[in-house]
Amino acid sequence: MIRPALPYLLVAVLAGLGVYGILARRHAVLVLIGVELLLGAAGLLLVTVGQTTTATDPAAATSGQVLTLFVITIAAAEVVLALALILALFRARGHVDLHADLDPREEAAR
Amino acid sequence: MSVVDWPDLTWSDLQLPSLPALPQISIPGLSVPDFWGAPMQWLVLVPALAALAGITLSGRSNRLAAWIAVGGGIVTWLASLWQLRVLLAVDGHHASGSVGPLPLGELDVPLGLAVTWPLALVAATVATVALVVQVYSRWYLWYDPKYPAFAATVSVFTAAMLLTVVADDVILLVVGWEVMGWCSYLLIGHHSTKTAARRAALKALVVTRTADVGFVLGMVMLAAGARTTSVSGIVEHWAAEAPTRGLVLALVLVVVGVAGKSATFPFQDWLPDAMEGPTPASALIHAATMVAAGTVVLVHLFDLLAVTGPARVLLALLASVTLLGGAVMAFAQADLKRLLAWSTVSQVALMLAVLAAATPHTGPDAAAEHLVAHAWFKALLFLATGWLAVLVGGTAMTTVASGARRYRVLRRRFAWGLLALAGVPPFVGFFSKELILGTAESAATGSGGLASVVVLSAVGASAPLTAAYCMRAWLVLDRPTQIEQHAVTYQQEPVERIDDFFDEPQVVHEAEGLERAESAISSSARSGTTLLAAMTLLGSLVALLPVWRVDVHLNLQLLVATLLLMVVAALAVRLAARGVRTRDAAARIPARASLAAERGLGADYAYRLLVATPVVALARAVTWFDREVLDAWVRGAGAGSRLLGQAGELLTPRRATPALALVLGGVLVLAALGVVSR
Amino acid sequence: MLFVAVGLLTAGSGLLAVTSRQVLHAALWLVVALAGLAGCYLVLGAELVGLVQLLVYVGAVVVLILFALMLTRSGGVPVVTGPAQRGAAALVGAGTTVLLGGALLAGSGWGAVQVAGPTNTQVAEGILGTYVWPFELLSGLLLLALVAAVAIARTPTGGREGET
Amino acid sequence: MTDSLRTAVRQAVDLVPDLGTWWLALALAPLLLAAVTLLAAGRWGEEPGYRSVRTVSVGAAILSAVGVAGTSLHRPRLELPWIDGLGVWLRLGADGLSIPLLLLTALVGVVAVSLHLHVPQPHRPEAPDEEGIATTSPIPVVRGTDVPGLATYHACLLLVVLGALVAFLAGDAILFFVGLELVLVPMWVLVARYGDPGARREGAALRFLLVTVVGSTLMLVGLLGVATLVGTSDLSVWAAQGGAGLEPRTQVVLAAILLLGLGIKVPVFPLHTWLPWVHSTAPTAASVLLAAVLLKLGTYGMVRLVVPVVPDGFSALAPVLGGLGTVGIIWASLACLVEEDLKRLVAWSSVAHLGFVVLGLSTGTQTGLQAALFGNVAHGLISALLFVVVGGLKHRWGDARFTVARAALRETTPHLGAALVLGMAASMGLPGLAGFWAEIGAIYSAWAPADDRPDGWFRLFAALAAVGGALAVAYSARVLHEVWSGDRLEPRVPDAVRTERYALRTLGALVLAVGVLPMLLLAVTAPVTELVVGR
Repeated sequence: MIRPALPYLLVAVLAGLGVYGILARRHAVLVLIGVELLLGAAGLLLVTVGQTTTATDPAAATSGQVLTLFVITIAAAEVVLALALILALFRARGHVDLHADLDPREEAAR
Repeated sequence: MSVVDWPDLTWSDLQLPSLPALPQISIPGLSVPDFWGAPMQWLVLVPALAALAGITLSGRSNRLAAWIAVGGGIVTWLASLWQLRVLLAVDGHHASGSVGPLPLGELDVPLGLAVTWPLALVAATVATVALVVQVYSRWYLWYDPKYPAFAATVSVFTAAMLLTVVADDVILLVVGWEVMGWCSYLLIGHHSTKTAARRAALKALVVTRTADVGFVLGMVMLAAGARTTSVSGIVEHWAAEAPTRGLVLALVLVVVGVAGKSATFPFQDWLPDAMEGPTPASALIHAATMVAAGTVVLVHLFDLLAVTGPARVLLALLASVTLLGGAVMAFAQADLKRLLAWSTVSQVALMLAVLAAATPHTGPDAAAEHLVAHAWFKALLFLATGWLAVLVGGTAMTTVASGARRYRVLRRRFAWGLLALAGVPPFVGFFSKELILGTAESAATGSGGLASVVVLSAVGASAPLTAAYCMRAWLVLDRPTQIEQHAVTYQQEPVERIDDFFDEPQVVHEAEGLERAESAISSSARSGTTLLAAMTLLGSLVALLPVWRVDVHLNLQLLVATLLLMVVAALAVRLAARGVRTRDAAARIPARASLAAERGLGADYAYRLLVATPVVALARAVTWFDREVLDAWVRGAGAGSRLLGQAGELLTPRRATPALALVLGGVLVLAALGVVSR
Repeated sequence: MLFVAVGLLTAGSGLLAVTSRQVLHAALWLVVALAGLAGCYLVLGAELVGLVQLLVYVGAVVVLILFALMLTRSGGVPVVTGPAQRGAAALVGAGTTVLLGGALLAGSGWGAVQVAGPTNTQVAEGILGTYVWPFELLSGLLLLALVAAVAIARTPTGGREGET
Repeated sequence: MTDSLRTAVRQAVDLVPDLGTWWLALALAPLLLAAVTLLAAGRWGEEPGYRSVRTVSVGAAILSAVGVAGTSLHRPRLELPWIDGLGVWLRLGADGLSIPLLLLTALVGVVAVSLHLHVPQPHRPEAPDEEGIATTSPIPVVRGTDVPGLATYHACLLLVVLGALVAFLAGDAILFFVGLELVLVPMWVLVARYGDPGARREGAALRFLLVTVVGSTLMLVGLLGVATLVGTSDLSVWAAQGGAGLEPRTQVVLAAILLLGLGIKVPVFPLHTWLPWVHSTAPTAASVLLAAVLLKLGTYGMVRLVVPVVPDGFSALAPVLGGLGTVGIIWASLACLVEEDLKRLVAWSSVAHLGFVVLGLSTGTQTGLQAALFGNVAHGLISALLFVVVGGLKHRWGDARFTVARAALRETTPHLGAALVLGMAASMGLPGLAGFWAEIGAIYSAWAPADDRPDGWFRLFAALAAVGGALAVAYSARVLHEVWSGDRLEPRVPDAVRTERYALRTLGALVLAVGVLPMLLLAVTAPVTELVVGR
């Protein structure tokens, strides 16, 4: 027996923290940490729903866990790509500050 | 108390005895297939197809174009004869369909055709004149690279006129009417490299089409009242009740349109300018088509016109003014073609005048008969003038002086034409004009009212004027030449025929002798004019055919008085011409007056001042307003969206994190909205 | 209860992960948060997911992040944005929490239910049965991501290192 | 005489196999495929030569025309669920209302695609004192050449035709809208990229896009309004309900929105100012399509989406609409009298002709509707003909203004001259040519409008429209006077090339055929007008 309200609350909190992290950080990798938290929240939501559902259909019953696995996998792929991009960005610019102006060339032309 | 006891005479007394009923020729076992249709269909279809074929097939070959055009003319002519034959068999009224009824909703558009005797005779005349003109223009425009277009246009013109004649549907009337206007534009502007011809063509089209606004509206009103476009249906509908304001307005508008096309005052000025066209075109426009179309249309609608007082009075006034004014103007012209043009203005007004004067009792046939008569002699005069112009190199009065003496072959043609125009017995003009006089007189003494009285006086006054300008033209044309004055006798050698229709004409220069030059016309064109000359005399028989539905009492006093007046006028002209070198009586007219007459009394200036200039000024105002005011909202929208864009750009953060915050905040707000509103 | 404890741990370490001024600390707190999440999964009875979470996230992803952090020195640029931006971020974050939590709680209610998750066998059957095509597709995706990452992160040819 | 012909025609028609909905596929698929191929081909390495591009696109247009002909003959209907959530179905089918326009679109599509694209020459500044042009002035090239971006150009043309066909075939309001929008962007590309560089083409293109998008937006609002009120976007249901269950006031509002949106596209009088600009800039083929097809979408939309759907609202607004149409006739004809640019002049005359169409529509009678539908097709043919001529002339002269030194068409280029004469004659409403029946029908129906229309106003409109007819003669004669006739022989320009001649002959023959035998068209539309008005 478990109260699903508790994991739901955790989901909400994690999502909020993730959003805060994405918005409040300047360092690109730290922004990525916020993203990870958001994804975690999503996974938790899926698992919770999957574990508390009363559906008997095997496809529906397993979907919570299976989809979470998928999310984790996709998240891994995403992190790999994102980090590669950040590295490339760092090479090109010398910093990974997201609070910098959007496009230096555009600024210069202005 | 009269001095002489004039016998009482009616028109039907003069007419030829009716033919005994023809034996019915029945050809057993040979039923005419439906495919052949009615002759009136062919009357319209054949020239139209000939035009189409002439344009598409002939290419650059004048010869082929001529074959097609003349062939079409011949078939049309045969169809018109066939029509007469059919009419004889069916006793005077023959109806048929055309392309079939149009599915135009509430409006019934049968697009029918119908002919009666007067109209069939008009059709036959038109077909004949058109054929002669085709043959003649083949010779006249032999070297013209634009001849195929010209011949095709003449064919279309013929088709349109014949359509107007045989139409039993106001839509078809409008169709024929407008197509004629367009064809006249093309024909008058045929020599399009000449500025004057271009201007004349433009003027003819715009002036007549302006008047046609009235025509179209009038026809639409008539059709709208009757809910059908069939002429018989319209007449039936409107004649059933007393003339209403709607009918009066409609007919007044139709009369305005007719006045435009028939070159009646105040639209008269386009016709003399139209002399810029090639002479065959002039002959066609003046004799049998265009200007005569107004008469035909009013004959169609006569049953309505006769009961509509205001329209009749308007028509009578316009026609009377034009009748007299045209005759006076004709007298003052210094150019033979322009003289003939003004005489056309006058003579067409005569037809319209008698329509205005006629009552249901007398019937409209006098107008149709004069139309037929006028077609013969005016075509003859124009073609002869064109011939003469080729020989002497112009149509100015000084140029054509003695023309009929130098070229004997033209002498009889001019003489007969002018005699018929003046209305001298026994030429065809005499009978038609007598009938007009009789009709006007009968109507004036009968129930014709004001219109008939006006017309009667105008017709009476016009007879001596007509005689005067005919006499003047003849005196100039028939002036003895220098050679004759010296050598008194004139050696006439037998005329040599040196060419034929489809061979190239040999241009015989004057150096080879004037006598031989007269044959420098194709024999077919020459026989065409011969036919027309013969018809000025034989046409009298047509005028006396018992098919004309006239119930006219002839007043012999009036007749004799008119003839006397004509003789007096002719003698006066003769006297006035004495002592003038060119024997031109018009030389007695003060120079300023004759100059003004040649310029049409400033009508052109008036058109420009009253219509063209204000319209163009209005048009300029419209374009200015359009550009500066109406277009403003489009430009305003452009400027406004640009401003909005700039504002949006200012509001957009230039850094990633705040922008992302905005986006996520927006998503959040949207999601909140979604959750709350659920 | 067990979940409350694990959850509090997760939430707290998550908070520290997004607020810590030290770059490295943030990453380490993330490890704790993700591990806590794995614990949540275990508590909820999804053992397989919890283990995968530990394996992939705590084991692989965080290591990657740490590497990236080391490779991209912040170079004196402050890690955290200004107070205004942080305030806005907090607002949006809080809003997310409230909205999401409110919606989820309103949907589920406060009552307790029986955890009736599928067995691991069932999950395996689901992956290799019903979801086999997405699963295969995912493997392709992973491969593609790997190759793409290598291609992106590689030093551009003719770049600075090639010259030396 | 006609009966035997009719049976012969019927027997010939029976020989055509009935392919069912495949006809629809044949009408639409070649255009789509060819457009995609052409768009891709330009980006796939080397650009294809003009021969292959033209072959592909003309072939696709002809195939599609065959498909359209088959569709018109057998009238297949296609119904597939498309967007289930919105209740939008993919309904395609042709009826008497759309068949003439479909055929027109297919034909004009073939004509437009087969015309050569010429490199627009940079604007030639005119020195007013150089009246006598040297005899050595260059003779412009009028044959096909390799032009940069030719494949894209043809793809855009095909897409415009495709969009128009979809709109005419659509049996669903949303699908109609999609077709309508599909036309806009390629047309914008055509004007902006291939237009006359001397005429500020970006400005004209933006003007076009801006204005027509405003119109589209209004129309979409109106369409969604009707769809929500009626509960479906099926046009046949809309027409069958005939506004039953809609408040008169709602109907008026909906009709106003729809008419405003469609009025911009037609264009109706105060909203017309974009048209001359766009026409004076667009390349010839785009002008042809714009005049012959795009403007028709507006009037077709009125007949399809307004007249039967919100009849009460339409009849309330009809006097205003008719009045605007009439003012448009007079206004545009007057503008034609002083317009200096030949292409703009023809565009103005389009406004006048569509004024007649709108006037006929607004009368609410079958006669008026018949005349309007007839006028739609007639104007399509005539304006296509005129724009082929005028566009060719513009390229030859380097400028379409009357101030440019030019030879008289009649003397030097008789083919173009004859086509111009035919077009202008038809434009002035000469009987025997297509324009006449629309004009006389509109005037008649305005004189005798439906019972619920204000008589007096409509009679005034009829009189003014008749005056407008006379003005049309004046400006047409002016054009012929200035351009066609004259004695000038220099500078020499080449006469119509083969494709132009074919196009002009086809269009000219149709103008004549429809003018002489108007029942060809009227018989097709008659059943529909009875349905629309006769209730």
